[in-house]
Amino acid sequence: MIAFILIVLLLVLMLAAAVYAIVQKDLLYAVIATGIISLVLSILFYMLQAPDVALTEAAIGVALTTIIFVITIRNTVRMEDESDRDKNIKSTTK
Amino acid sequence: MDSTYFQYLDYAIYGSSVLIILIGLYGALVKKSLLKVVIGLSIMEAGVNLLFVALGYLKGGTAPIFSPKGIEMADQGTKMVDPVPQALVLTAIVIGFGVTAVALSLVIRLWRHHHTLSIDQIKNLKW
Amino acid sequence: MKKVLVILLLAVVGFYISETFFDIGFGNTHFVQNDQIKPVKDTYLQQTVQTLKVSNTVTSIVVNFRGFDTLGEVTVLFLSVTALGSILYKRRHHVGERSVLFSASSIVTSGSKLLFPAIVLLGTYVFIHGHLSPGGGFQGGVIIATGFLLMLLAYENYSVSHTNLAVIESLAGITFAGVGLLGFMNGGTFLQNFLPGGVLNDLFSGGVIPIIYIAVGFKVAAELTGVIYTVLNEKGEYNG
Amino acid sequence: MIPLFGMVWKESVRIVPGLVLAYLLILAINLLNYVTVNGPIVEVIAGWAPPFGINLVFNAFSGFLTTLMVFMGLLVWLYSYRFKSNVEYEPARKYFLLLMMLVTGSLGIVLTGDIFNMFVFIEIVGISGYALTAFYTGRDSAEASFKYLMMGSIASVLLLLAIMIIYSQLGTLNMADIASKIHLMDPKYKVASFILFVVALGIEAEVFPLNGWAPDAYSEAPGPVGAAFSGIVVKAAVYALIRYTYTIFDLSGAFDLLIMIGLITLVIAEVAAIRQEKLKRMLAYSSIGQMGLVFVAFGINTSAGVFAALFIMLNHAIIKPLLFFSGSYLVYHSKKKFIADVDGMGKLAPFTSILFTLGAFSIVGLPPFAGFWSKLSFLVAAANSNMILIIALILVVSVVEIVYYMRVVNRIFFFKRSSSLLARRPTPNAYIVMTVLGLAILLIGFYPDSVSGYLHNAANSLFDKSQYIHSVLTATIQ
Repeated sequence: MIAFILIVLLLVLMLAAAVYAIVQKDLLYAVIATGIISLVLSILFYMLQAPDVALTEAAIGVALTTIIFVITIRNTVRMEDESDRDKNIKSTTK
Repeated sequence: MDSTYFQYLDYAIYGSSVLIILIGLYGALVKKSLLKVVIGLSIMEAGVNLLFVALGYLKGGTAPIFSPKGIEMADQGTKMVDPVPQALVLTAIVIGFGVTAVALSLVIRLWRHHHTLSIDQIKNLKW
Repeated sequence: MKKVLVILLLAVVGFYISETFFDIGFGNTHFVQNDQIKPVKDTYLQQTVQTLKVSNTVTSIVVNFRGFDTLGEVTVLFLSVTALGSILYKRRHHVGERSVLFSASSIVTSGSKLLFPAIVLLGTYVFIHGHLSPGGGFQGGVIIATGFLLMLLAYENYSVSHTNLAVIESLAGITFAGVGLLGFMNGGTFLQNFLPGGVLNDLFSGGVIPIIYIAVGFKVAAELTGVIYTVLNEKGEYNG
Repeated sequence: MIPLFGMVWKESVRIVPGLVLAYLLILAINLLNYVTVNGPIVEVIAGWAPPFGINLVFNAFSGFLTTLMVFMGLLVWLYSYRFKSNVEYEPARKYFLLLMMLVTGSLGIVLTGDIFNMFVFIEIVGISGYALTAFYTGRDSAEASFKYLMMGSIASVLLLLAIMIIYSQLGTLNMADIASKIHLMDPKYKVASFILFVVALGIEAEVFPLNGWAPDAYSEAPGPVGAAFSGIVVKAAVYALIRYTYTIFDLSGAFDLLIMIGLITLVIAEVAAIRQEKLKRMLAYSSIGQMGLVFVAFGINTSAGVFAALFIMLNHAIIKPLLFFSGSYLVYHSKKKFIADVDGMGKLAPFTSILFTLGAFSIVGLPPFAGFWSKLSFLVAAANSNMILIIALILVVSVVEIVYYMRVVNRIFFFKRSSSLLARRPTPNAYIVMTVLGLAILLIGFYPDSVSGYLHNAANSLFDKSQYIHSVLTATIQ
């Protein structure tokens, strides 16, 4: 019962994070949301009795993918809507 | 786990992983920013991985690892979850990371040339 | 207009996929019930303990039963490092143009100095015990790569030698392929397990499986560090 | 095929890939002759008999394609050997490595007997393809590559879904094992996974609605890479699709689907080709059209149809690289690579122009050349199956093809030079490669019997489904 509720909560969290990642204009937040998806996914893998996959997803999805996304954003542009140039410049010259 | 709730669980897990795939596909096809496209692709891959692992799950099964006391393996083997999807997903995750890294490097390349990530301003990418 | 079309497409695809998958029972044996169907997983589970003497079935599948996939997968990672280098190649090499994510305080630097050996140790543990407990070459390698990532982020001048990475990576690759070729001994096949299995749940058990997984661990660690290092050293400056 | 993997990790310089490919070519030809006499070779990996381990299958059909691909790989290597000599060491090393991996992955797709293993090889081909497309530092190449990568990622997701459906029903991933049990599967799942396979592999094989990436990738990639795509990668993707249609699935509607896809692709691509202004894009669309023709021929579902399809594939693999190579020299100094830039090249670069013309004549199917025999066998196969409408349509499309190729040839020889562009002399290696391809066209044109034996064997082995299943499932560790 508790496990069931937990799984449903995790799934809801994951869906919310996915929608947020697509809708959010600030790419940095979107990337963090992608990382949250991976984190929830690795917990789900653990609950589905797949510890190996959980470990891989935690290491690759949460740490490495997020960090190379962040580096790319740092190297390029932060806002999805680029007409907002001022904000972009602020974010890159901080 | 209680079995009465269990029948809803398959709808929950399958449904949400299909939804995740669709959300990712939507992001990849509709969004204007190249980085958003890549994010959409990686979300899509996450959904597929969840679907595949959920497929191999067995009710009340244990992880496919034999504990030190597991001598009665024939008995244990029937109760374990299916290890094959797990092995395949392991491969798929690593491959997905490789593709994502290449995609991001292409994004950096395009940024160098155009100084923008908007698909509208990169003429050849419209279709 | 485009959005409407895409949503329509998504609705069709989503309906189709979910319609197919909802009929496949979750948490049950979903295979077609017929005498002719003998799912390969049953054999995998049996043989893992009886012949290979490996506790972790996922490891035995990844390294032995489907070892060729793993070879391909490691090749994919290697290829993506090469692809990164080729795509981001520039004529002039700018040294010291590392993009700095944040200027690290002394707490961060000394903290990561402390954490780095622990992370590497954890990674090593994970891939040496890959055949006994969850984890293995990929996971251990990734964990080690995150250790290097931490150092790269904390210290602006910390650098990894590309040559060393290449050497480690090639050596690990040659070990993998070499052990695979040794399987031809005694009239065997590529990647065949030619060492005796040993005792279940011993550290030294499972024949060649731990050896291959350790090689995979080194290779993955070197490759992922290479990926991070290449991306980190790219400044997205505008040149035409 | 195993030596291939051992060689790849070493820090290979320019010469090593060529030696490996030459060795593989000799090996492949020997094995092909061996197979015609002794039946298929099944190579078991990891010491587990087929349903459990992964296996490689080398029969007359896959062996024929393997030989073709290795041959093309060797020619592409020879062509680009000097081509990259003015480039620095580091990118040159990466270029050859990626090219080798492209060939390796394609060979893997053709030889493997396991559906997930095929997925891994498709990803290998994909990543090296993205990197090779973006090899030039120009901006258009990166765009083309990104487009390709997007399509490729979606394809790989769909492919995983299809593999998932099959595994969830039959509990196995081995092709022969699946083929022997497919009749037990619910038709609903069969159709679902087959459609997913067709869409996913159709993206790689440039089938009509999914080929948005192809013209860009062809025209932006370095010349030899375009040739490698059309000669090697597309062949591998078509092979995979055909293997699924003929061996694994037993759906009767699948062949009609192939004909439909092929016809739509053919018509759309040829109509698009006639409107192109850039030479390489025109060649790319023509390549897509040829693939459509191949699909129609496979869809006829008779031994003669398969024979014709394989013949078209063989000719396409020989002629299209010749057109790409010579075409890229004809427009070498032009900035925009327009077709109009080839005006009067016949006087400046006679050798290249003649070879281009040879390729053009051959691909539209003029009598003394190779293309004639493949088109003839295709028409005969269609006529035997009473597909009159298809014959009429193919003839109309051929006329379209003749129009746009003759337009270019006409410009080469009979137009006055409008621009002051100079012709570029091909390097000696390029001369060798183009001459070899030209001779191959003439050889097949005058002695079609020299290859038809292999083609017949390949076609028969594709139809002999039970032999495939039997030889794989009874394979033992030698």
